[in-house]
Amino acid sequence: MTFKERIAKKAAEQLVPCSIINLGIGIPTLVANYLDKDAYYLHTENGLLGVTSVAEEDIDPLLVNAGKLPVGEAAGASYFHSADSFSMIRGGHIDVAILGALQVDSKGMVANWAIPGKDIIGVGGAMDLLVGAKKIIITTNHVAKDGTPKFVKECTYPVTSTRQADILITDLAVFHWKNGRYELTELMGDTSLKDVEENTTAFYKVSEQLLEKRR
Amino acid sequence: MTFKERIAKKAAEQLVPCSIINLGIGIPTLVANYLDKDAYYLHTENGLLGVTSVAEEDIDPLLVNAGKLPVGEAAGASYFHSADSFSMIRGGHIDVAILGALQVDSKGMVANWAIPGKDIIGVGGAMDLLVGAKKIIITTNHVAKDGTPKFVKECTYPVTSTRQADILITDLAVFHWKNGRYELTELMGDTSLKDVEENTTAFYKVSEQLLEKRR
Amino acid sequence: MVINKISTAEQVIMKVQTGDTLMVGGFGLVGSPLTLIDALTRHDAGNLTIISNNVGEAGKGLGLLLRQDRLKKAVGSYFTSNREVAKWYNDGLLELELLPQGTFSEAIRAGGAGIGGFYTKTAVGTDLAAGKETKLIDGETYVLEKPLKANVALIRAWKADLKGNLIYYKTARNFNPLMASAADYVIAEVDEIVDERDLSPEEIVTPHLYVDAIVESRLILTREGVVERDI
Amino acid sequence: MVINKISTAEQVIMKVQTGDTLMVGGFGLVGSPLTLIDALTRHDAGNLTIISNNVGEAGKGLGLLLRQDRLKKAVGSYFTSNREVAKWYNDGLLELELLPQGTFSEAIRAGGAGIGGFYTKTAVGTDLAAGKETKLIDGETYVLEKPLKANVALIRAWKADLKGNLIYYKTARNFNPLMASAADYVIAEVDEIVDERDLSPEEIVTPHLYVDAIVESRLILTREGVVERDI
Repeated sequence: MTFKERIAKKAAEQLVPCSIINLGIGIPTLVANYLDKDAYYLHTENGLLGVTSVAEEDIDPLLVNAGKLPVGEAAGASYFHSADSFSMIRGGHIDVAILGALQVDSKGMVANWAIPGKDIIGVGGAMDLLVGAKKIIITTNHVAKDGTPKFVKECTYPVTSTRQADILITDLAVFHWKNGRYELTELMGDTSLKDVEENTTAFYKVSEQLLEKRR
Repeated sequence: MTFKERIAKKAAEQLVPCSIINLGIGIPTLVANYLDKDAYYLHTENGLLGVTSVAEEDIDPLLVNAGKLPVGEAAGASYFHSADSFSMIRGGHIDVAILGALQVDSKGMVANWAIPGKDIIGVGGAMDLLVGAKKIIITTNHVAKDGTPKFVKECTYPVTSTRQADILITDLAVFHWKNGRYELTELMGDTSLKDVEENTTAFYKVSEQLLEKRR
Repeated sequence: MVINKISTAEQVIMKVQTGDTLMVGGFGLVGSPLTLIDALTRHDAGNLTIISNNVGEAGKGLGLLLRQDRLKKAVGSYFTSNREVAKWYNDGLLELELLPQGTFSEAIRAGGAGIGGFYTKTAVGTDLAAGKETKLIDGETYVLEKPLKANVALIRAWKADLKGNLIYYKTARNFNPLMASAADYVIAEVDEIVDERDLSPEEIVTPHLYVDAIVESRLILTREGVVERDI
Repeated sequence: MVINKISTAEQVIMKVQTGDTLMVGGFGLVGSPLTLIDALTRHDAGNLTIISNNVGEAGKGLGLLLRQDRLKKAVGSYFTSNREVAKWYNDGLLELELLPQGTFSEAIRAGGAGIGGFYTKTAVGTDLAAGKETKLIDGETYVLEKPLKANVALIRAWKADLKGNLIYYKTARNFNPLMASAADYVIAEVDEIVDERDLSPEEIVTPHLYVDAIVESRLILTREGVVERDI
């Protein structure tokens, strides 16, 4: 299992059966592989509730997800136009959105649409999802490709919303937003608390349960 | 032909083929009888484009117009929910609305939803239609049941909108809104200009063409 | 794991609590959830605010709840269709909030779509805009209207699958799909419960994520009026 | 008298004038009116403002018009899908207006529905709300967004009847039904023109009153990319 798959699997474990879920591009897309297809309903903002995987030979070029990748149509699926689709999102009818991020900070802010100094020419549904979904799970590498922390004290990249992400899952650890701060609740694989500490500039608390377990 | 039928027929003459038309309750409903069914598209705000008449034996209790009267479904008809229906109205997609009125005044204002002193408990789609339809035709008796003028100097009943009615058709005459005032363009049946004058307190101009004809 | 949202009217109507705001579908009795309303007449929740185009007709549909003195307030566009509403209103026993029908529809949609408010030209300069905020946009005056939301929506559809996907029948669609989106708990009564393969994904009007419970209709509107059918 | 809105791409594209604002459907190339865009590349209207989620892809769909330097401005949510857009923008040859995708969709709907503006929480506190009016509604901050409208809409549907009733195919629906409502003149390209009795009144997504002209698709998106088909 790659680290991306481990993150995706961990994200899948956070989900309650019968939930309506929107998966972002990248690691979030992998989450579908760890879900019981009949027990979860996947929404894609370009206009489909009931996304499922598709066999190579059944690919339909006019049936894609928000990442413009070919997908299949689950039993009981429905299509709708973009305003209806975003009404579902903005109106609070999506239970969970699982998204990637460039940065997440101590205050729970997420930056995942623009990099300073680069052209800001795309946002897609990121802002609507972050504002509208009932629960936000962020899945990401703990550090950027150049080794700098992505879980930071305060976002230096433009934020996507003023709403906190509920859960942050990285290749090193799982954090839950609780009482106004993130709590580290679980370490991934053989990661140590020290590993997390050295790769994080954000403020977070280690959960009592986890400390208890480690004693 | 009753006077109501004459008014309805006159209203039908104002319509351009292929128009999208919304008919109010009362005299407006009769207008449908004078239209080529294949050349006009009737919209009803409760959610149908393609209203047609229905034979007694084909009545479906779940297929009604805005007056809650049974109607039929024309070829090429479509159903939609109320928000979509009023998007058509408010968004300017209805070519003509033909409505009744309690009063119309010199400034083109229409009062057709409430009577002072009586309970104001219903408005329906009247305000939306008056604001949104591209053209408004008012069909009404020239005077109220008690003989008092309905085409008045200034509405004493609450107005329905601040938008002028384009055409006013009564059992006595036809008036067109032009350059900020109503112009009497046609007399109904053997009505005289004097008949109109005596039953009207509104200001209006008699059209040059009509005066010419009468000379 | 297969989801199944089917319930009975008697059981699911218990979701309605005293003091709740309810949305109730239908244009008059057309598309009105008659079975659910009937169950509500035998449930004890009172002091209800009803968001519905009409309060049924005299002694029919929501008109039954009015006679039971269960309504605190009604929000709609055409109460004239029940001649008893004016009496309750004048006696100070019922509050009314009258909205133009298009504004009423749009406000329900806004409630479901997470829209905080919208500007419409409808009602500008009339008594129904009195006291409401206005704004000049591109040279035209608009009035600000607020979204409508509810605790429970009682709606009526034609067919449902077990997940809660819905389609509607002719002009019985009206406010039902809008209300399905704007309440915390949505109960749909339907004529028929079908296999999900019988509903085409392109023609579903209300996707299942909006629907919490499904009840089979016992009371239906026919040419002979409201009748009970065997289910 | 029977109405017939069928036309050819070459003929009907003449409706587009220099300086016009155009809405163009599609999510990337999915549901994009490729035949009409192709006709537009051979028509001389320039200085266009394009309201479309993307500017196609590099050298494909609307990307062709970009290369022809026919675009003054683009309004959309995700220009990233055409890597050439950034270059034109940085060279000062193309103006961009970026909106969150939900706000973009809703603004087009508002344009078609006669809504003067709406309040959304999306983008509040972000760079995309900079300079926009905000309002505190029931304790939450919302940003005011304006409707989008166009002179001409180029959309893509699956089937049409002669009157212009439209249905769509899978995720090729996207922005098309919204744009059909928000332009002065609406041209729909379709795969198939059918008898009106073949479209169920319950499943029509775009009623004919929104559509001014119908063109049969010559360029279609297949697994092998955009291909020309015989019509």
